[in-house]
Amino acid sequence: MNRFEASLERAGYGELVVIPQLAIQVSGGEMLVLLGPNGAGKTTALKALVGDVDVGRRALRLDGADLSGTPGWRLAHAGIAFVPDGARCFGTATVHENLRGAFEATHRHADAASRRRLFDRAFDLFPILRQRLDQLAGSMSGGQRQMLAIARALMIQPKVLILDEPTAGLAPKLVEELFEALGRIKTTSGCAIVMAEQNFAAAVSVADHCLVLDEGRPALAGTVEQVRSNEKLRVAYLGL
Amino acid sequence: MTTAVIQAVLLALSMAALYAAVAAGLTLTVGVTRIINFAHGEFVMLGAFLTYWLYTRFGLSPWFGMAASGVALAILSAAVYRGFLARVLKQDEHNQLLATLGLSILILNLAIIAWSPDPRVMQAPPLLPTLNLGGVTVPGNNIAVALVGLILFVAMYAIRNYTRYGTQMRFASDDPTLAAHAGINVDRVFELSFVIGGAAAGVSGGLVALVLYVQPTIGVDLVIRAFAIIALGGLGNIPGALIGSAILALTEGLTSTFVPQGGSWGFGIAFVILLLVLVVRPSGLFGKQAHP
Amino acid sequence: MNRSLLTRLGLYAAIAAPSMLLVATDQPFLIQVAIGTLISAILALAWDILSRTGQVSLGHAAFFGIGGYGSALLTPVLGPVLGWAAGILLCGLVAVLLGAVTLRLRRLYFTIATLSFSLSIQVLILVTPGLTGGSTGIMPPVIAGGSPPLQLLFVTGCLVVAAGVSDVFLGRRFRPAFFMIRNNPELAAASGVPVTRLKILAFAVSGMVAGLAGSCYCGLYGYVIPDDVFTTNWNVLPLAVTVLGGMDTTLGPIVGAVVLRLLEELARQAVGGVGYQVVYGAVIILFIVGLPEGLAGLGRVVLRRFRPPGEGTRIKARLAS
Amino acid sequence: AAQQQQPIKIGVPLPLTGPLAGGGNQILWGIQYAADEVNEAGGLFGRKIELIVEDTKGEPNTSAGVAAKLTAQDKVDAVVGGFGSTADFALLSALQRSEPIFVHPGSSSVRLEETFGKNDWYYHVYIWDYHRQKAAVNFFKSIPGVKTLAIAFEDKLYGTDGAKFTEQYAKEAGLDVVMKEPFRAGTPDFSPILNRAKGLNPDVLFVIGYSGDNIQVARQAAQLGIKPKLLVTQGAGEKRSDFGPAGDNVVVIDLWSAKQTTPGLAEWVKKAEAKRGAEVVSSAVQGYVAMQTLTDAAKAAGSWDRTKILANLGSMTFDTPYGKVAYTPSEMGGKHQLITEKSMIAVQYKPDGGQEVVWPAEKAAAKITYPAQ
Amino acid sequence: MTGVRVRGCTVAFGGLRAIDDLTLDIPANAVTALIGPNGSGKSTFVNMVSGQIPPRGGQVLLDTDAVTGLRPDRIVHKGLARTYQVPRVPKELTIDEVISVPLLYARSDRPLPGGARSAADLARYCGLRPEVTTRCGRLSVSDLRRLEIARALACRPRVLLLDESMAGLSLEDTDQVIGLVRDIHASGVTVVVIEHVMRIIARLCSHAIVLNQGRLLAEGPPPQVLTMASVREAYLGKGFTL
Ligand SMILES: Nc1ncnc2c1ncn2[C@@H]1O[C@H](COP(=O)(O)OP(=O)(O)OP(=O)(O)O)[C@@H](O)[C@H]1O
Ligand SMILES: Nc1ncnc2c1ncn2[C@@H]1O[C@H](COP(=O)(O)OP(=O)(O)OP(=O)(O)O)[C@@H](O)[C@H]1O
Ligand SMILES: CC(C)C[C@H](N)C(=O)O
Ligand SMILES: [Mg+2]
Ligand SMILES: [Mg+2]
Repeated sequence: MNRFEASLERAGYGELVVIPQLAIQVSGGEMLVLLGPNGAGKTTALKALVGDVDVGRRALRLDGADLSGTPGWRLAHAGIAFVPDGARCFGTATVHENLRGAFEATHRHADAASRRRLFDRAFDLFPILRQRLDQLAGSMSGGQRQMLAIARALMIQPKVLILDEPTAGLAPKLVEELFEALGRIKTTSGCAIVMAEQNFAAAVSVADHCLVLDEGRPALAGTVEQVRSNEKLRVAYLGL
Repeated sequence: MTTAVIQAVLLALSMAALYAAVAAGLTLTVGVTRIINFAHGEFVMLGAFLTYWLYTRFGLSPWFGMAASGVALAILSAAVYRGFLARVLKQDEHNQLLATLGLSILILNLAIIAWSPDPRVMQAPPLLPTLNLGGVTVPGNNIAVALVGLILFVAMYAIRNYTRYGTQMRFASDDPTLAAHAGINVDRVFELSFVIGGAAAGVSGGLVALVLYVQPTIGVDLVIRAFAIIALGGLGNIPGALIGSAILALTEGLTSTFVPQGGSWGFGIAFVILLLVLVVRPSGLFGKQAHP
Repeated sequence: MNRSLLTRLGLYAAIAAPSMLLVATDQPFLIQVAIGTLISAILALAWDILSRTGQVSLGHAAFFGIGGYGSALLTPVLGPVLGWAAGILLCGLVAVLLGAVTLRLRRLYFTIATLSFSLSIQVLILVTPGLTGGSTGIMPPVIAGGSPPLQLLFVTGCLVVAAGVSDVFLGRRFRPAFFMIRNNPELAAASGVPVTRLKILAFAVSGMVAGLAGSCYCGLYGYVIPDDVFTTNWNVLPLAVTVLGGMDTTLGPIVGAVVLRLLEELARQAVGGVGYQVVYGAVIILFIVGLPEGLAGLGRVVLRRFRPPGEGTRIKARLAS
Repeated sequence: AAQQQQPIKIGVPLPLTGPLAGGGNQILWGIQYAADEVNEAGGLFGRKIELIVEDTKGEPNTSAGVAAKLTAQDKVDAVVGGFGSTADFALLSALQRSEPIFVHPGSSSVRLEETFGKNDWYYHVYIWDYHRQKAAVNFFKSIPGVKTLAIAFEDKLYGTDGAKFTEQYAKEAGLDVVMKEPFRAGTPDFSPILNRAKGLNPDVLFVIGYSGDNIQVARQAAQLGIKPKLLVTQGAGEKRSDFGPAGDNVVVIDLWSAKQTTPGLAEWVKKAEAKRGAEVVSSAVQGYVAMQTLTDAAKAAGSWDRTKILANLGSMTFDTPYGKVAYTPSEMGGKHQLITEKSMIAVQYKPDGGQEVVWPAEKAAAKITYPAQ
Repeated sequence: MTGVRVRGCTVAFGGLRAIDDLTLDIPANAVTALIGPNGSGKSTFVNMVSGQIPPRGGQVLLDTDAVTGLRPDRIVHKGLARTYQVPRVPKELTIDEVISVPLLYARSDRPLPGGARSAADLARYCGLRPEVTTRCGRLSVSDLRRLEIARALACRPRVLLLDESMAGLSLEDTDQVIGLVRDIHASGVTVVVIEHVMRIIARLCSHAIVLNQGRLLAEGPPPQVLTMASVREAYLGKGFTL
């Protein structure tokens, strides 16, 4: 079973420290949702994990291996996939190239069969991608790009999947399907998932743990049940 | 009359090959890094000088000189990239433009100090026999230029389209941060494209030494033509660049041959054609049109 | 409003003051250097105005030359004032045409297109000797009777005009709209900005200011050939000056021109001979690596140091509250 | 006495970088060599010559600045330098204000002569454009059987004026100009012009270009198998060895050759080449002679006296590598012109890799090979 | 009050018809929801109406005014403003400067909503907390979305199209923006919102239009539309509850 542990200190932008201190742990097959109001620092925290913002100190461990000093691009090779917010894709490449390129970048000597398997998994999840294999990613709709972005992350067969607001801009039906799929992925492939999300109601259906950020500080952490039962915080942060 | 036309077309095409060879490496680099590398012209010049010296001092064949120049310029490119270009790549396009201009001034003047501004000629015997067909003559060296130029292009095309690095280069140029998230070592990929571009510059420098004189300033005109070619074909579009160079050289060659005062007109007309093409197709003949 | 006008006038006075000082102290060498420097500052200002709409030109030599040639050729016909006005207007006209042609071009395509344009114009001069004197050049009327101190005063006046124009385009009406066009033309259009018209306006104004610089230059010694004004040097110089000085400002290009020239003269003193051009190239590279935002950027950093409650701290306070 | 020991300061503004750097550096060497000669012999009336060398980059504004610096700041005693017409126009405009003794080794545009030639402080060594073209036409006329002439010229100032004067004098001399085509200096491809000329089959193909162009024309003609009856170029600093076999029988019109038969020249050349460690080319001699005439005139004056030196420059005959020459008035208003068409020569490159002066008869050591094949 | 009428419009990218012979009316005097699956053509609809991508054939009317084929800035002058799904504003501009652009360029004599007089008023009206002199490069996504609304309002529109202005906003922020939209509507502006969060649609809109593959799938009051079988199948999914 994978275990992903991370701790951050002083993450932010130049002089601006957004996250003074934060530690998270997730095990394979589990999902951690990061909640909190806008500007709480969810995105900053996730970016700090993969080294995209300035961090005072960063410690990463995956399955006991220390990845603290590993540069961003190597994390993908170690099995940590990151899907940033805003449905970012390689706009000048086609859907197929987006997926194949992501696969090839991390699988140097993979066989065609495993590639086909991964492609099929992506298409099962998002059938529209199969129809649009030759469309330029930049010309797709916002939601379609979001699907491609997630599919691309899955092409690297991650052990840890980090998603920033993956459902923003997705149709309700797809949100439902996506969470189902993420649930499947975490149980069948033993992948650990860390996700920032506003759609708490949908997320809790598959999430195991919950971390609420407020102004850069962890305001509440625990299992989904614990959070649900904490009346005060539920009202304050989740509006449930 | 027809032989005159055929002769002119063939010679223009062999010039096209020379321009194309110079542009070959640049198309790859520009396609990836989006930098107009002015120093590419000086890299070509250095390749020409190296080939020249290897022949003149040590009697080494220009074939060898070309290969050696390719290797030498690849190494220099890596040094330049690590030395400062890597940092400049993260800045905006004006800075990149100016940085490569600074580099080009630097290399050009170092070359003038080292070798004086005088032109030199490599008196090597032609690499290939001259082609003589019914009044039409194509000098052997021009054939060699055409061949090597084509090979360079095929190589660039293959690297870009049939290797994993090709896709990685495109990803890296599209969105470097995202590419890093996809597991691509963006810095390495940029460096690689720069090194390959440098190697191509070195080889094309050897070609320059074959058919042209060798002088510290030769890179300046060549690199401007190379930019025109790249824009004509569409940034980063390698077959497009090949056609672009043919258009440029044919316009210039045929205007010079058949229009009175054409030697002056030709150069200008070639660039007017570039402008016209861009008006109709803002991303070059074969460039992908702008996307949102 | 009034106060900003006052600061502006103060700024112009500050720009003009060193020239006055030079004229007063009668330093022939420095006066010559200053004339050249100010002309490149005017050209750089012209370039910067255009670049604020995202159009990075490498073809300003064309306007520089057309302005110079235009006013030189028209002055004998129309007299000095009208001649210059006509020459500069001609630049504006050509700029409008080029602007219309290159409207849809993005980034590198635009840059290469402007470069091509300047090369084509140069050829046009060569092949029309009857009209333009061709490659053997022309003999423009000399400014200020050829007296360098007076020439310096005149060029300083032109610089202040150019700075005023630049300031107008950094004002509320144009700066935000220009930056929006540069960054996201669709957003600009969706905000009601007539994108095409403003892009062409910027082109026309930039072309005319560049033409002013060219007119000054051609009127200095009484003889120019095309090679002298339509060269890559004038294409590249405004870029170098502006980037080193700081983009999107009025002071940046002026400071950039002075500093670049200063560096060149220092390198000349220190190294001399041929070597100083090497130093020059190296200095450009070092500048870009060390000061990516130019001297204006450095200035901003220094200012921030001396102004304790900066923006960054304020945001932090809001987060912590 | 201490006053006497002050060095004589000579300002040397030249294009040491930029497109004219080739000639500029050659001229600089010549000036330096002449100054060294004087200094090694004890200087001028006991005073050393000190050169203040400044790079004009071939740019007008830089030239004007340099001129102002030399005269106003360094307070030089004389100026020897300048190469390239437009930059020198600005140089002279600036010098005009202080009227120093100015010996000008190098520009050939008649605009300079017309504008500045009549000043009594201005001495010009290098030929004016028309001198060179008159010499060229005189040379063509001297070859029996030459009737038609094709001209290819670089399309900027140098070539265009050259072609204009050549055509004018050729017509006066009864030669038929069958082609007059421009090319872009530095163009890699001369085949269009060569192909045109091939069709016209002129008696002489005359190329007015810079050194790279001259070499490239000869080379491409050889490669394409196009053999004009005679290929003639104008010297622009290139060497025989640059041409290789492609240069066989090519004729170069020049101001000077180490091979010309001038008394005492061989010895001078030997010394100079030993010092230079390389071939001494025509433009280096230009610089040398400019400096030499000045120092000779000063020596004759006995002290640094502006009026006397200027008078001497105007009246003396100087024994130079060009032969015995004097500054004389020229056609377009110049008062002090040293070299004219009369001192120009034609050199033919021989198939054995050597070269010989073939014109004019009094300086020639060999007969011309015509037609070349 | 003004509505938008679309008559037989088509927008195609190559072979793909993103808008397919579409005819529909957006009622004046209402907050209309424009919903539909990803890629159904909603953003394309906005681009078409606002003049960014002119339709092939057909007509777009602002009330009775044909705006088909007009330049985007002209359409803004006519009184139609839009926001962008992914706000991309120049980093170096301040909030104040961004809002001032339409204030200066979108010529119109309609009053600004909420009695606003200046860019700062508008920023406050839209709930932008940072000072108006803050540079946009430092704004969070939710602030950028508010800024985008403020910018569109500064065009003094009669019709306002909001393309996913609330995607990714927290509950609290969403509530605020809902209040804002209601207020804008109350000041006499026809509003169209594109959202994928049905809670918002249900609370905010009195009319809903559903697109699917560039065609009209359904329209009507949201409670009715959201329970239609075809809409559930194409868009909402089986597990959907409000
Ligand atoms: N590039 C940046 N430069 C400076 N400050 C930034 C930058 N990006 C974000 N911030 C600031 O950092 C803080 C945290 O932002 P962050 O994007 O991490 O929040 P978030 O929880 O992801 O919010 P949202 O739900 O809106 O996505 C905000 O106050 C924001 O203004
Ligand atoms: N420039 C383009 N080139 C090719 N296809 C395009 C282009 N723009 C949009 N499309 C296609 O048109 C269809 C409609 O896209 P549109 O962006 O309008 O969808 P949408 O309804 O806004 O979706 P979402 O809810 O995901 O934002 C999509 O299938 C998209 O892939
Ligand atoms: C090329 C040179 C010999 C100088 C040229 N004749 C000039 O005056 O500019
Ligand atoms: Mg976020
Ligand atoms: Mg959309």
